[in-house]
Amino acid sequence: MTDLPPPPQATGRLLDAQLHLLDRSVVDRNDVPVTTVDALEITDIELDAPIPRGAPAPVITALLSGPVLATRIFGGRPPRSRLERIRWSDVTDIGIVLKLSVDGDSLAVTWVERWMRDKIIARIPGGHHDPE
Amino acid sequence: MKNLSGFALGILTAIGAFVDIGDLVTNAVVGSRFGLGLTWALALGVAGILLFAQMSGRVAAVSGRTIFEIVRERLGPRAGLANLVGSTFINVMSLTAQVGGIALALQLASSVDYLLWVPVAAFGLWIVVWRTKFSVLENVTGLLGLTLIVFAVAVFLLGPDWGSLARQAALPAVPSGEQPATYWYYAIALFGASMTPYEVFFYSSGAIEEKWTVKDLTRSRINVLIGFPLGGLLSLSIAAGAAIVLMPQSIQVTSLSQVVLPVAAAGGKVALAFVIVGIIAAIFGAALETTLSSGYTIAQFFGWSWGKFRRPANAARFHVTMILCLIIGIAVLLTRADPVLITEYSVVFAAVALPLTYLPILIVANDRQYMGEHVNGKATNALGVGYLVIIMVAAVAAIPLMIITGAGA
Amino acid sequence: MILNDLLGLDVFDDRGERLGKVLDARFVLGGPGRAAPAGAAAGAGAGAGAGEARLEGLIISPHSRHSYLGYERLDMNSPAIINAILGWLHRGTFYVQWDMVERVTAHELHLRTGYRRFDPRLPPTPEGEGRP
Amino acid sequence: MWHVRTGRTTAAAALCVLLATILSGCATPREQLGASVTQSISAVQTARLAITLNEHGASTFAITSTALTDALSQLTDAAHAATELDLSGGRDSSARQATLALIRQSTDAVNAAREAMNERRSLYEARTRLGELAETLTAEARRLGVPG
Repeated sequence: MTDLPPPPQATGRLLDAQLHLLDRSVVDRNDVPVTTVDALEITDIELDAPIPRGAPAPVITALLSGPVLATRIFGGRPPRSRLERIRWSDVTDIGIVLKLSVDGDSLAVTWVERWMRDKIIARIPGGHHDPE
Repeated sequence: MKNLSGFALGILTAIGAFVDIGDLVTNAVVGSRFGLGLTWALALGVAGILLFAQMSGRVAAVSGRTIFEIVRERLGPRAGLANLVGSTFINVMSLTAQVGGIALALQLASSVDYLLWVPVAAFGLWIVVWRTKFSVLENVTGLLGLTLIVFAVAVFLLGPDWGSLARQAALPAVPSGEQPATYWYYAIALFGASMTPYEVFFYSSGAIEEKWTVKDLTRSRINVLIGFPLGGLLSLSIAAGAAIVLMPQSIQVTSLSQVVLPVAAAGGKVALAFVIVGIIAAIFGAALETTLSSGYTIAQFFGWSWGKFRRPANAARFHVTMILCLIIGIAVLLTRADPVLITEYSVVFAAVALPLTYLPILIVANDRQYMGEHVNGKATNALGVGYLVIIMVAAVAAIPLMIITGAGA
Repeated sequence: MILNDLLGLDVFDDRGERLGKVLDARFVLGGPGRAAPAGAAAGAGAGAGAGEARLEGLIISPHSRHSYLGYERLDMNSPAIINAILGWLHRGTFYVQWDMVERVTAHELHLRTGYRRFDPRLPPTPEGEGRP
Repeated sequence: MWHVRTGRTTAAAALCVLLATILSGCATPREQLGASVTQSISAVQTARLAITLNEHGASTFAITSTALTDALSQLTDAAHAATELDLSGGRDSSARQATLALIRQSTDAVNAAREAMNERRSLYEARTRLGELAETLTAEARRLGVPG
């Protein structure tokens, strides 16, 4: 593979989906972990139809999390309505982790965390105190 | 001065934290059956945990990322999940073994049946995990665990034939009456007992809990470089005591009560009091580490909020996971499954699962995006690859040997 | 669509010969690229956070469907033995630009006539980029 | 790294199963009886050591009684293993009778030691009895061909 020519220089920073995005941790604006990138949503490509030369390339629209992870492990595809999205425009920084510009609690993907906090942890004495 | 006492504290904690139920049982079993003929396996394990803990601590301090985030990120969801399932299985098994160990030690102190102590021990663990600060739980159990030094004192009091002990250690041989396969099986068990994955999960996540930065690296390096080998010496003295007192009488260790008999023979009731306090504290510390590790691994894999530095309400799924793991542990123990047997299996399975977490750390410790200038040097990599080979061989050989030897029977 | 629908597809050239599977998707972040497709810009507010991530090309591997474990970057080459093993597993891997994709179906991806193979490895990460 | 494993894992697993069958097939009933005897020796010697230490005031009641309980459960396991053995020859089954009888006597001796301790009687007699049994068991082990 080493004898292949390098590709034409791109105009911005390169991100390989598997390497830089998928399965990375996502933290909110206070550095609290929110989820991991379980999958990525891109703009649709029309299947079975020729792609015209010069057509705009797909772009990433959202980070997905939740049940979609199971389909990456076991195959199949999740129903569209069950996808839990974080909008790509909420991502501010892509490094070792992906950083968001919003609060984790405001995102739909954290509903399980909030449910467990309210229904279980909050009912055990001491759950809201700092450790001593 | 404060710095110096900080150092001392760290080292002492590392010694106390090194020994858990797996080390206690495995070293005593090996000592009573093979004398000091497997000292090399212990040494190999201690050097291995040094290397592994050091690398994962460095990765955590420099990049702020812990083992299971890295496992998931590098191996992807499928291999990562297999890894998570395996590691969680071993974590819960170790946790079960430790809770059983605390209960057995409390039985030694009280002669009340250990089964009655199991829920008490588990509840105590949960309260500490729920309410106590990370540094407190680490230091208290580590320091109390230091009383295990009485194992080393006992060896001197027994006045053994040092020449014979040194010969056993330096010229390993399979004793008559033991099969070579059994010898190798216990070599892997001893290696696995020293290189338990949960210790590394804990060390790696602990670096985040205590908010380590690159500056703290030297200190952590000294802590483990001095503390773990001293912990290894403690382990060795457990084996030596068993080799001196139990082996000549054809006693093969199968229970915790036998582990402490050499100490009683050497130092009487006073020594026994120390050893029981030490065992309870050391295993309690290890049980806390395994409980937290089960929470750490699962939360980090799925990207949940975790950590003792947060209030439980701010790491809800993390705390729920730990409660569930404790409940599973209690349930297993209440079936009257022998905690010593669970321990013996857990150290061997630990050796089986080791490559799964070791390889990603070795890779990421070379990744400049994570590590910047702190990537592994040539020497560390040579050592790292050498250990990768050893770890893979041990992992591949463990299960066949377990079947052939009937789990070392 | 979900990016995973692209990853793992069987890749064929214009004469219908199988070349391998899609191993990874390379995106280019921000930068003055072509105008964003109208649908995506409205739906995702492209350019707001980290900037638009546009699909630049695909990495195709004839042998292994499995991850490169990070060794696809030119500055990641130690320990040498692991680098060598992964290099061997991924021998023959190449990169094609998205422009060269002619048609995508549910299981296959076809390249245009005259597609070019490029070196798949990523150039070294610029110092400090993506570091905490 | 990961995809090469499936094929080889299967091969390795098959090899293990093969090896295991061969090797576990090698353990003759006599060897397995020998294992029960070795286990009993360990239990009897543990009980003897525990009450010796107790006599010398070197051990506590709790530890001695736990050690005796553990010794009893070892003997139970040994007896169980010996009973479960699938024996064919008449010579083997008389060996089993002998082994089981010794294990029974050992169990009685450990129980006697425990009673003596609970009633704070002298442990001398129990200790002597356990010593004799350890010797008899060792001789039996040698007869069954246990090395060592």
